[in-house]
Amino acid sequence: MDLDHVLLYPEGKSLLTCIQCGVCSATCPQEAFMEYPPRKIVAMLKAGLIDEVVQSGSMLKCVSCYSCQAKCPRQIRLTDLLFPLIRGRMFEGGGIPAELQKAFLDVQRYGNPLGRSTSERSDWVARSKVPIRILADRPGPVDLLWNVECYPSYHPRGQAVALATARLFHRLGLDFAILGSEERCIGDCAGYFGEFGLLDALIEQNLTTFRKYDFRRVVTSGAHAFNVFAHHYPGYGFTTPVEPVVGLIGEELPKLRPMLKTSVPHKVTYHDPCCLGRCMGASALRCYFAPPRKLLEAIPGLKYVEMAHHHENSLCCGGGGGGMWLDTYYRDQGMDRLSERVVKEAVAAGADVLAVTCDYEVSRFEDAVKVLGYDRKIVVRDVLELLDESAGGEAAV
Amino acid sequence: MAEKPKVAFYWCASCGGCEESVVDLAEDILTVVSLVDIAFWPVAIDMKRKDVEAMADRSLTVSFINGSVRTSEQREMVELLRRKSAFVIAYGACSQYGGIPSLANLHSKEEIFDWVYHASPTVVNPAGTVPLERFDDGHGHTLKLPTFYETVRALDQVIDVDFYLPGCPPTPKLLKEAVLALLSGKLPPKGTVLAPDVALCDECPRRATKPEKLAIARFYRPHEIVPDPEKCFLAQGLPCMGIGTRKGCEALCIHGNMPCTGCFGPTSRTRDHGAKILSALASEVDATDEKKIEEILAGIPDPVGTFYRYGIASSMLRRKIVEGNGGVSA
Amino acid sequence: MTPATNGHDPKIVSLFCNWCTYIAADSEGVSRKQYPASTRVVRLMCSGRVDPQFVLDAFAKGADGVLIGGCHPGDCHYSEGNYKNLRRYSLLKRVLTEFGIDPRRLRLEWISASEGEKLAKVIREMTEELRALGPLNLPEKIARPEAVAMEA
Amino acid sequence: MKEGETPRIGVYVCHCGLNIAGVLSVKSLAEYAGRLPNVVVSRDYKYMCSDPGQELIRQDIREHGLNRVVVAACSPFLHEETFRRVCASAGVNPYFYQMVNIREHAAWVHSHEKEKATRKAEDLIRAGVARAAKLEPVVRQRVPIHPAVLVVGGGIAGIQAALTLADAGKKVYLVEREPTIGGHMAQFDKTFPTLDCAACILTPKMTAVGNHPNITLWTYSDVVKVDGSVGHFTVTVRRRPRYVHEDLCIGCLLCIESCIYPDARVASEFDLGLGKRKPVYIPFPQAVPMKVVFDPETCIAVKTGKCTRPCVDVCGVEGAIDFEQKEEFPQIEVGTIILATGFKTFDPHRLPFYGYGRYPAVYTSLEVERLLNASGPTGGEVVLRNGKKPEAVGIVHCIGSRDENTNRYCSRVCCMYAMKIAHLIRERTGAEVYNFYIDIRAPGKGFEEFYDRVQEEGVHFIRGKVGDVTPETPDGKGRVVVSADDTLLGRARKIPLDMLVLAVGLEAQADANEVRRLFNITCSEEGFFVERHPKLAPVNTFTDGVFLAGCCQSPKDIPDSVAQAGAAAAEALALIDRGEMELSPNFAYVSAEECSGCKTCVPLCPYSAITLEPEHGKAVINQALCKGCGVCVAACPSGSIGQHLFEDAQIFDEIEALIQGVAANGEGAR
Repeated sequence: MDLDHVLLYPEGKSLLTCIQCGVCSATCPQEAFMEYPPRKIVAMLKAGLIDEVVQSGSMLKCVSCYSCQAKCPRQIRLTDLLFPLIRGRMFEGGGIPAELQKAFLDVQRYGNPLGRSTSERSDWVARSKVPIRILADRPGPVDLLWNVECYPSYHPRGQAVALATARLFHRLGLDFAILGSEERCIGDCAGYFGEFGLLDALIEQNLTTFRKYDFRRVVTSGAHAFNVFAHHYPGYGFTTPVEPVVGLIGEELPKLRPMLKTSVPHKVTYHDPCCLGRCMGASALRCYFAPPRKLLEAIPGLKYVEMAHHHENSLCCGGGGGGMWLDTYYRDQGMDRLSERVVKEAVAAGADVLAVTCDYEVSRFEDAVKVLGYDRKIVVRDVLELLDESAGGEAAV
Repeated sequence: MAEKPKVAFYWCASCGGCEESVVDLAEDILTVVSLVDIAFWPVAIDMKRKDVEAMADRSLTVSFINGSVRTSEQREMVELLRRKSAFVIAYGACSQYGGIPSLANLHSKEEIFDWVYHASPTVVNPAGTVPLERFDDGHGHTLKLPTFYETVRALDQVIDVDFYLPGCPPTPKLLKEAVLALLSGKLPPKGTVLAPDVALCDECPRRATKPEKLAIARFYRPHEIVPDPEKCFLAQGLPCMGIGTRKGCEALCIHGNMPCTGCFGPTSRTRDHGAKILSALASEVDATDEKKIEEILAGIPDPVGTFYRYGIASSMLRRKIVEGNGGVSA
Repeated sequence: MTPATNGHDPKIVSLFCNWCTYIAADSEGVSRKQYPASTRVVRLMCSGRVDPQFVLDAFAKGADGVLIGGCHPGDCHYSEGNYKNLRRYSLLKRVLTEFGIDPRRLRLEWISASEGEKLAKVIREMTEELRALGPLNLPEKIARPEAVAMEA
Repeated sequence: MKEGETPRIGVYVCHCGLNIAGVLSVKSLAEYAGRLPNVVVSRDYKYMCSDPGQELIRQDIREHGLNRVVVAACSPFLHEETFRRVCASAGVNPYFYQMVNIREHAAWVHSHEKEKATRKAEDLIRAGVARAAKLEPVVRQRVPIHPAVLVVGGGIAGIQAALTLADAGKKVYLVEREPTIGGHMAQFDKTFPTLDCAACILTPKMTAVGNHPNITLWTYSDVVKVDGSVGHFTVTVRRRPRYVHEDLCIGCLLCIESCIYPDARVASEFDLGLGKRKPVYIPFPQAVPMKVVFDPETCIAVKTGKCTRPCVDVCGVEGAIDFEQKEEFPQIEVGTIILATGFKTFDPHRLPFYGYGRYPAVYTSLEVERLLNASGPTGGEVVLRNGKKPEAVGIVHCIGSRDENTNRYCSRVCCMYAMKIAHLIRERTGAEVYNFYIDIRAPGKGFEEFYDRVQEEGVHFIRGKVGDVTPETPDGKGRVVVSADDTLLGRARKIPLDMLVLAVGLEAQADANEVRRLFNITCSEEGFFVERHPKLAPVNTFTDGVFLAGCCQSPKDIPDSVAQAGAAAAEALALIDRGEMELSPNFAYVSAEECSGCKTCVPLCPYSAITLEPEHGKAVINQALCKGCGVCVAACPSGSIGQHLFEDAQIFDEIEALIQGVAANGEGAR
């Protein structure tokens, strides 16, 4: 589908049914910074003023948080369809900031937006005390293919989460393996920004890799990859069940609970990632609001508190839809960073730990904590790290 | 003592099961033999075509003909028997409806020959030998084989038939009743099927276990589940033709824990056995969404083989129709 | 179009439900819209009354196509008759295909009483399609089984 | 015609002025028809439906002994009945008539291809003649109508219908699920747009129901079984035990006062949990019947038997309180049924981002109705859950309406009641009130004027639906801040509110589908009962003798509910006063000796008209319930079900004649 022909498709036609109720703009966390907030964009699309929208750059400020789409009473597919189409048009006009362009180029060249070599992708495995099977080295059937993703593979904080995850899998006796240097970006950044050509190429490449191996299900470290798996991969014929780690571990809670012996005496709040919650729709069945909270509450000594924005109303970390690589642009535009708003809310709620479960978030929020000077007030931990700690951490495996 | 009525049995395209069913009369065969003369029965008595040709027209009281008509020889023989017999009874499903052999009507003669003499995995035929209707050995001998027709036909599509005995094969009970009825002269109207005109459910021991409000969420094939031996097959998702197939078989397959496959054919109110059962089963599929409907119906992978197992020759369409090439010149 | 099919006027037996498609056909008449004279309507109370035997019979007796018209899903005058039809239709198409009849010769359309134009469009389309497919001539093919070659 | 008699068919081709004759060659059609099998007479005539045209047929019937008539003219929807009457008047069974539609289906739609149109008309006539030859005589059955009426649901619609019928001297059974009648209207304070006090206008009607000699009122009861059909329904009602004999209780309420629990501590259903009641209670002071109910869940005398039962001691009527009371299942006979089962309000838990159930500042509109009601939990004072008076109140319209995620439809009453609530809150608290709306829908009598009035009173109207609700403090206990896009201003609004009212939409009752099955009617996708025709038969259903009133059919306000109740009562009266009704001749029947009892047909019937007779397990079709769709006929695998007017043989012959063309009647190629 492309923007010129959007009205030829039923999904596109739905924008004709817009009643301009404004729920989309009202819920948009970036509304204040957009020349044209979502409601106006739909009105302009209907009026044929698309070029003005493209030129305004409003769409660069959309972080694909799904708030508008999830609440839209007409179920207009703003986040996953219309906005990416508009942004796709921006590639033609050259309105894409350089840092984002570099990220896409890196994904294209190296299969990750950090611009790191593919051969380094599984370097972190050497630091694991528990065995991690790499399929290229040891092929053969496996139950669980763990899609580690880019940040947990390359970023130092991400790697710490990946190691904790591996320990949890090991403790639970799961039969798992990773693709190692064969793994590539699953396509989330490209898909939500509207770089459909790149997304397409990544999916084809990944499916070719998947076809080489025999696995029953997939588990993803991150929320974004999970979302792409859920929404884009089935269209390419990939129907293997996929779960995010937090969902999978959530199911294993009865088995895990007796292992959670070490007290973690903190006040913890949890940030709901957009891609595990409202992206599945306003009344969707497949939301992951409950599992991470249940996991946290199972940790002895931990006191759970809620932020003002939570569940389907959570604030976005600001990393989606290319936002991860637009921080400089946002700063130049004089915009607040959403990650800082979240950290402020977490502190206001009295938490000293901000728990997350999205691969972008550990680094994003830690950055925000530093910028705000909250280093002594709050730390950012992945839910899996907290669980691992309660289970004894590295020392206990 | 008056001469005993003469009876003939003949075998066309069929498996031979119908012939066996005559023997299945067991001791009753003695009763039959005491009442009639078996004048022609190639499978049991050494008689030739010329012996039949020598008989006076209509001198046979009745010919029981089983099997469908596939070759010119069969056609000639049934036409001959028709001339020589006062009554002709189509005996068994093949004769009555075309039977299992008429499944071949879904393929052309060429396809069948190709499969049987070349393509089938068990064939060893390096010389590529195929039967020829006519063969000259070069020494003045000419050998002839019957013509293999394009399609299989039911008996009444070749000759006039007086009565029908359904089944694959008919039960000895039905055969005995038919012979006794003929001998007693108490004959039903011509064209009657000599079995009750009510569907099998009526005598099915499992009828009570069929729920009143059945909605089929999934079809199974018999090898996919072990059927509950007490419960209605349809309630278990197994397509059972008993709902639209004549009773009279005493539910033999059901007693063997297999669903009815329809060998007794439709009731007299039905013009197309398969279409009617298809209509009934499809109506009860538990879905209103087109995709879901197709998903459930995919559980019947071979609808023609399921609904028309015995009846293609006498179905409304009768055989695979070869359409043009869509209007495009070849 | 090949000479063999040129000028062929297909005959379509239309089995229409009394409450939707039959009324659509009436209203198309009232508004004097023109469509090909290929179709012949049989009025039934509901598309759920369509017995697959009717469809087979129509082909066996010489129809080139059969069009079933019923109310839209959810709108059936008798609650769910159209769904029952849909279920049979789905299976019947597969049977027809196996019997070598092009499935495009059977068509099921949901046409409400107000959709006269849709009806005319469907008839036009189907007539064109059947014209391209050429005559089915089933009675002849059934009557002369030996004469008609069965090439795949 | 007697059985076995050969058909003698007369065919009449109508010119319809130039409508038909201008396109088709009517003369040649008549000649053509004359050559068809069994045709004795064939004619063409200018206007067959005119008196002389009709007389022509009658004359031919007399002179030529016709026993079948075929008229080739217009659509059967126009004149089928006309010509059936002609046949009947000439002594031929009216169902020996066959209509052939050559106007709408040939002349009008193929006027550009006259030759082809005439050929098509020939085919249609030939098919009509073939079908006519197979027609069978049909006799229409009549059934008497039992004069009693069942009204299900004791809201304003049910009350109105019951009173209208009872005042007309008819026996009415009114069955209500709750312990009192009154429905939702009894929960309201004022009614829009006139601001009449709901109780003032409703209570007299409730009392009238309670006292009416022609009304048997069964509250705390529900219908569990309906047998029979129009004219003679047998209905089984379940009467739940209220542990008080209604005929003995005088409604003095001393038992409530004396209850062993000194304080009311059970959440009151009628007050939506905002108020409390005791285990023995009446839902509200004006309840009808004024009889107490012992709640089996909380009354320890019922639950465990271990109570000193001060209520029994204080009761002045021996045996009025009876903890041994059991469920009863009385059966009643009625001829017609009016369903007035009402609605439920949308549960905003389904849209969690509005914070209902999460933040105490968030209320549903129905809860606010109770707060506003003088006999409600706060005595009509608008106070928050924290005891404070609100200073800023927001009302969000369209909660659970006009939303693909919940309900697609507009609930019709919310704009108006939201404005009413805005007015009342402003009047009683002086608070700033904000209405967040998408479109104001005020199309009723006096509605727009009310909109003006509320605007003048200073109520704020913000055109934009609230998209986000967040608590001002993380504990969520205080104010909430709502975000809306003020679409007229083109600016985002963030407004802190002490009270957020969700104007919830109207939904079908949760058990609408079960009720639908019980009464053999249909539900729309949303669960509202479907009327026979949205414009011309708005209170009828497809099941004869079952009528609809009020919100069970679709969301509507009080005046519309009352009007529809009156219409439903009039329909029921019309049937009763006619005394009997004629059943359609189009119905299916099972041939008992041919049926195998395979049960295929039973689940297919949308009207549950097919049952199995107990002795041989064969299917039987209740003629009065059957609507003649023919689904079972098409599905009967052994061909043992027939359908009058649409027999298999008739249809097969029609199809054959349609396509077999001239070859079939031996005329050679044309």
